This record gives sequence, C-alpha cells and structure tokens, in this order.
Amino acid sequence: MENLLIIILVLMIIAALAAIHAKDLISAVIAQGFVGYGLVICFFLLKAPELALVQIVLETVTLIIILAVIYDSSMKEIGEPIGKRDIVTYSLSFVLVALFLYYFNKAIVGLNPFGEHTLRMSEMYVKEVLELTGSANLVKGVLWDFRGLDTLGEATVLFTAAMSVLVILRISGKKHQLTKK
Amino acid sequence: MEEWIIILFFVIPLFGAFVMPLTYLFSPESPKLITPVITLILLMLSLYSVICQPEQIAYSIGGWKPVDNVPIAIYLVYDGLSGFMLVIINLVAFFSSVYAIKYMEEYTGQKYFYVLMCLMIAGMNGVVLSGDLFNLFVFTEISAKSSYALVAFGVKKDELEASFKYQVLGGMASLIILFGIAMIYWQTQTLNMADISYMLQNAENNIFPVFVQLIFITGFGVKAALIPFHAWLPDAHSSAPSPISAMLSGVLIKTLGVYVIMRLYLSVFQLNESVSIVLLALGGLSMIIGVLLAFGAWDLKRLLAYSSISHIGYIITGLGIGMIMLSRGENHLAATLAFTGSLFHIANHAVFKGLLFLNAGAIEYAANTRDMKQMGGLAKFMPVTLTSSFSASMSISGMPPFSGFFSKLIIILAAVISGFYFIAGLAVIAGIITLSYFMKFQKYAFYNKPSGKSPVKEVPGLMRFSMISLAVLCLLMSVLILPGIRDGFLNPAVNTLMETTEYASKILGR
Amino acid sequence: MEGMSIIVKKIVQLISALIFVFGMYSAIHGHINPGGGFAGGVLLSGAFILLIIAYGLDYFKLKQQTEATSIFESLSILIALLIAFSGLFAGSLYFFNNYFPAGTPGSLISGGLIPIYNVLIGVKVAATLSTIFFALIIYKEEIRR
Amino acid sequence: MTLYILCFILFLVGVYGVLTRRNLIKIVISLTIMEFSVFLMLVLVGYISGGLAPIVVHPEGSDISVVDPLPQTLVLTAAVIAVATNSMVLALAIRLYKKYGTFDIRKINELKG
Repeated sequence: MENLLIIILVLMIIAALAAIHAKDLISAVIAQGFVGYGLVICFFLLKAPELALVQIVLETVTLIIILAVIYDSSMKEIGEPIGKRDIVTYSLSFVLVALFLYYFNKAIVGLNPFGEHTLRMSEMYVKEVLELTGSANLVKGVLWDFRGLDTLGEATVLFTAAMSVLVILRISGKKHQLTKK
Repeated sequence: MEEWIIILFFVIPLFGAFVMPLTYLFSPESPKLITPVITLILLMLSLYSVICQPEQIAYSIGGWKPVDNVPIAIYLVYDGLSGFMLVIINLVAFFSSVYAIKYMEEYTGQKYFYVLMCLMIAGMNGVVLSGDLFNLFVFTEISAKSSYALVAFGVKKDELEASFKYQVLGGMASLIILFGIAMIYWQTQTLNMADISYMLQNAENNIFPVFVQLIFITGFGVKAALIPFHAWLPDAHSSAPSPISAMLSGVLIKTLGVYVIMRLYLSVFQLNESVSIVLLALGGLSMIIGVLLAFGAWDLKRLLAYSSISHIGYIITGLGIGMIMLSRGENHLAATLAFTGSLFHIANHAVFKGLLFLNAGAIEYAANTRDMKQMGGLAKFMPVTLTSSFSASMSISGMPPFSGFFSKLIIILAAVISGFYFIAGLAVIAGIITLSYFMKFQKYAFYNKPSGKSPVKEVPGLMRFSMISLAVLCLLMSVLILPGIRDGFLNPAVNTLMETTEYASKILGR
Repeated sequence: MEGMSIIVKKIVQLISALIFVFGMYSAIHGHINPGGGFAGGVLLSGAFILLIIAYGLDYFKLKQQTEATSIFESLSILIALLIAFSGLFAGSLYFFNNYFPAGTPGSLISGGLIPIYNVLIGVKVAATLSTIFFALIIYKEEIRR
Repeated sequence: MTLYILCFILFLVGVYGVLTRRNLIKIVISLTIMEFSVFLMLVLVGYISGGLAPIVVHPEGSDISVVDPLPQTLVLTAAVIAVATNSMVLALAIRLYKKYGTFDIRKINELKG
C-alpha cells in the first residue's frame, strides 16, 4: 500500500516537472491533468471516496476552463534564453529547496509515521456523528454541522469568485464622460 | 452583552453581500444605501462591544460543548485584541464606504463593487474573531479574494497586471499557510487555537515549532507585505480605486498579516527567541527600505503604498521587541511599552493612511492626475483636502500634537529601554525621511505654481465628510494614550498580548 | 455562437440528461453516499455547459442566462445563511444549530438540516460555475465583435 | 516518512514553478500543483492503516475503525477554494492576453514592484 503510493507520488512529481518544463501549453495542461488524476487515485487508496469524486469533477472543470482560456492563443511556450539573472534564480532556488528539505526532514522527526494517526479532535466525530446528526456520511456530518461555518465560508469564497470573474471580464471599467478624459 | 452578538460581525455584511444582487433588480441605487448602513451598524456594534467590556467571550458554533476537555466545534473568541481590531476595521470601512458613494459613480458595474466590499469586511471581521486555525484561513481567503477583484476593478492594463501579481503571490502565501496548518494538525490532531497551544506545550521535538513558525512568517509575511515579500503591495495598493486603497493599506494588511502574526506567535505558539529576532530583523528592514523606496516615488498613491511598507515595519518592530523581551523573561515594562506602541501605531496608521489615500483619491477625482509633478496650486481650490491632508501628513511623520508622534515615540522608547539602540536609530531616521517626503507631497500638490489647467473644483460633500471626520480623528486619537481612556481601549488589547499562552487556559478553562 | 452537428446534438441530449440526473442524485443523497452538494453542483453545471456548447446560444440569450444564474447564486447562499442564522431562534442561541431531528441514519430523510444545505449548495455551485463559464464565453464574443 | 517527504518535494516543485516560469498559464499550473500537494498532505496525515472510508454503511457496527474524517472535510473546503482561485487567475490571464497579445510575463511589465 505504502509502496504503491510512493510509486504514484514519484510519477506525479515527474509529471509535475514535465508540466512545468513542457514546450507547448497543451502538453503542459495534459501533464497537469496527469498530476490531478494521480491525486484522485491516491485519494481512493487513502479511503477518501468523497474527495476522489469531488476532485475528479473539479479537475475536469479546471481543465476545461484552462483549455477555454488558451483555446485561440498561440500555445507555444515562450523561448527562454538562459541569462545571467536566470542562473542566479535557478541556483538560488536549488539551494533553497535543499535547505527546506533538510529542515523539513529534521522537523518531522517524532511525528506520527504514516498510518499511525491518533485522533483527538475527531475522536468524538468518529464515535458520535451518527447519533448526533444522523448523517451516514461522516464527512458530510462534520462538514455541515461541526464545521458548518467553514463550509459557509467556502461557499462565500465561491460566490466571491463568481463576482470577481464578472468584475474582471467587464469590457470597460469607467463610464465615458465628456468632462474627463 | 449577549454572547451571540459577536456572530453579527460577519453575518450582517455577508447578508448584505448576498442580498444586494437581489435588491439591485428592483432599485439599481440600493447598494449605495445598503453598504454605508451596514458599515454604520457594524461600527456601532464594535463600539458597543468595547464599551461593554466583556472580559472574554468564547462562543462555539453549533453549541457543541467540549468532550473530555477537547473542544470539537469552531470557536469564536472575542477578547481585548479582537475588540480593538474590530473598531479599527469598521471605522475605516464606514468612512471608505461613505466616500465611495460619490467616488465610484464614474465606474461601471457598481453593484459588484459594493458586494465585494461587504465580503471583504465580513472576511476581516471573521479573521479577527475566529478561534480556529482553519476557520481563520477560510476567512482570510474571503477577504483576500475580494481584495484581488477590487484591485482589478478599473480593468485597465496596469490594474489587471497588479491584480495578477497580487493573486499569484497571495495564492502562494495561502497555500504555504495551509501547508503549515497541515503540519500543525499532524502534530497536535486539533485545529482549535487554544487546544493547539496546549498541545504544543508538551511537544518534544524542538525543531518542529521553529520550522512551522518560519512557514507561518513566510505565509503571513506575504499578506502583511514585509520587506522580502513586498513585491505586490506598491502595485496593488496604487492601482485599486481610492476607497479600496484606503481599506487595503489601512486595515487589510494589518488584519490578514499583523493581527494573525500577533495572535499566533504570542497566544498560540511558545515564545521562541530566535523567531522573535527574525521578526525584529524583518521589521527593521521593512521600516528603512520602505521609506527609501517611497522617497524616490513621484506617483502619489505609489508613494503612500511604499510608506505603508515602512509603517508595517514599525509595527512589526514593536512586536518583535516585545516578543524578545517576553521570551527572555526580563523587563516586562519594555514589553508592555513595545506592545502598546505597536498596537497604537496600528490604530493611528489605519486612520492617517486611510485618510491620505482618500485625499489622493480626491486629488485624482478633481485634478485627474496622480503624478505629483503635474499637480500644483491646488491649495486655492481644495481647502478641505488641503487641511485634512496636512493633518494626516503631520500625523504620519510624527509631529507632536498629532497621534502619530506618540506611537512612534513609544516604539522608540521601548527599543531604547530594551537596549536595541540600532533599531531605535533606524526608527528615528525613517521618521525624518517620512517627514521629508510628506513635505514634498504638500509642496508639489498644493503650493507649487498651478499647472495651468482649468481650475478644479472641491470634491462633493460626502467625500468631504469622510475626509474631515478622519482628519479630526487624527488629532483626537492622541487622547487614547491618556491613562483613563487607555484602560478602555488600548490596555485590554495589550493585556491580551501580554498574557501569552494563558489565552488557552482561559478559553478551555483548565 | 453556433451549434454543432445533429449527431453531436442528439448524443449530448442523452448524455446531459444522464449527467443531470446523476448530479441531482448526488446532491440529494449527499449525507448517505459520497458526493454531495459540491460534486452534484459541478455535475449539474457540466450538463448545462455541454448543452450550451452543443446547441449554441446567441449572445443576448446568454446574457439573460447569466443574470438568471447569478440570481440563483445569491438566492441559494442567502437561504443557507438564513437557515444557519435561524438556529439562533430555535431554542439555544447558537449559529449553525442543527435543530431538525436526526432521524434514522442511512435513510433519505435523516441528518437534520444537512440534506437541505446539500441541495442549496448544489444549486449554488451549479449556478456559480455556469456563471463563470458564461462570463468567459460572453467575453470572447464581445471581443470578437 | 518517505511519503511525507515526497509530498513536500511536490510542494517545492510547485513553488519552483511559480517563481521561475514566465508564462501566465504555466504559473497557474504550478499553483494547482502546489494545491494538490497540500491536499495530499492533509489526507496522508489523516490516514489510519486498516481504517475504512468514513461512511457508515451498517449503523449497528459502530466499533469499526475509520480514517480521520476531519482532514477530508478540510480538503473538501480547500479544494473548492482552489477552484475559485484558479478561475479568478485564469480570467485575469485571458484579459491580459487580449491586452498584450502574449502570455509572457516579461512583456507584461509596466509596473515595477
């Protein structure tokens, strides 16, 4: 189980690198889709069918929107001559990555290893959601009862996003007035 | 004071935001009326809560009681610090929304503006009240997302670009914060901030807390625009419509950045000297570099935006000094002084930076330019703008009877008492440079010879009302430091910070 | 925006009906099965988007459609907020008070207010994603003119 | 622990993409990769070996072990927020493309931070 997840994760990392370095945007989008669907498989293996279902539809919608955006553009990735500044950026980011990994490695010593999670806040959720809320799907029970405010907030974020898209896609921001230029 | 009143702080603006697209169908003018009314109600509520002075309210959403002493519901926590922030947020929000009525008339799609503004206020009030780490993240997202859209409201080239930069950096910061939340959950198996604080007290690994705290500094540092992460701020704050710039610079960066850093680092995490030194260094850096960047700016709103970076630096410096003193366990007087200065500067900066952005908007509205070289001679035509911006400029550069003087003085005093002479020197130098570029602003905008354009008119009455009230506040805020009045407003907030991890035991009652 | 060929139209008719039904099922049975409001809402909006792409809808109709969806959007979330707020008046002064009886777990009418929230959020997500997609299409059309 | 480290590497790959890419769409893709890694991290944290999916099929057998439902709830919330982010950034990208005729961020560079 753990080994299978490791293999999938390594593949996802490779796909992510491919997406970032792809020569044209279509292959980048497809590689990104690979990462997303890999995540769906991971969710299934980790016993989260709820998330797998949501992720698969959301990933599809995201892909559709990205494709709609790049549909009639030149899909070529911009040629990137490696200048002096780029070398600095690259070497700096590699140093940072190494540093972060080192400290992450040290920081997680002593935390619960994979699969040996203990319950604290959710112990009561697991035991009593069924009787208290009557929702057979524990995730939904937690989502709409104990953490209902989060969920309302998330719906609000979605509302905000719709309003923002309508704002951003207005053709002109100001009314034309003769007194102003 | 009834406990449930605190949910109204975000329920009312959310209700307004959701109802405005519907009322717009019947009367297109209704959002203009609803938003100021909502912000006025919120301002009244926040003042009422401060006057009632509840010690502390811990309100659980859904009414779930803790099981075996482990809180299971989302908690909303009202204490001195929250009350302090709520008053500032809703004060600036009220004056900005009144100002916006006339200012926004030349824009299209006004209903979206008011909807997004209400959402932003709701998000900020929620951040301040939330006692749950993930809930705090969600509210952060609400206000951040609406501010991204509001920055792009003019949909011109530079506004779109600024918004894109802001969104990418802000989105990255949000994900870094979420990663930090995942790490915290991994260690503590809980999300309630009081419970996290309790669980972190008996953690063994001592690299983990430092790592997580650095992650959160990165995440919330981007939101607060501390110096290495400041790239988005000058663009975003200068591109937004002026009432929104006032909100962004006045309260948003403080709520999403500084307030959360204060709450997490003092009340939730264990105090750690090395992390406090990192904060102090970032604060000092922001203070001086922000000032130097502002000195070279000729675009008025850009100058104000750069100066916001430097003032965030002042606030973080005060916070850092206090944290270092507390973690050393010595000299509590210096820590109290540093926190007082820091919090007082938050309040002052919200008022005078909000006012300055409103002034910049008024100049843009009347003279239709933001470039200081093209202004000139406005003193004759715009007396209200002149006096109010003079009051704000004096306050921001720390001239005596105005409020800015006292907060800067207290921070510098705290630095001297705790032995950080270098930081104190930096603060003094930054203050002098601030004075010089606000003199520049006054001279070029109001006193130079007129640029020869057609004479400009003073802005409409509602805009004047906001500016005059804020200008009066600039003077009156100095009163807050007097002993009697200080106990009502500033001291509860300082005490909340000084209590550090007693926060947890007060909420959980153990 | 023009529609596609008759074959595409027929197939889309069938498929979108299926997607629509599955989306509704998902939203209504959210408290029993995996899925729920979000997945259901995305599926509903997917069915709409498919129909519009296949059949084509002229610009002005699309604008009206966007107004309709944005009304649905604010209405559904407003009702959700009000239901959450109504918890304050049901006995104990708590926001998000789940005051409906819990019912037998596993049956359709159970879970107190959770199914109602699920359906509302399904409508909301469907309306939001359609609004976003319509806005993109309208923008492209306006630019083309 | 290998899984967590790999997850963190995926996160860093996303950060690297955001910081070094010059194409607006590539930046958005890097952001989504960061999102994925954070979601995976949360679910990994909540996994209990031998646990079942948190959906109770037979209410009477309540002593079965299930995986932690809380991180899944968080991911559900965060995933919807991520979709909101993506749609907003993409709407901006399409606007910028129409204004400048390119997705290259070096050419879209009127403001200097």
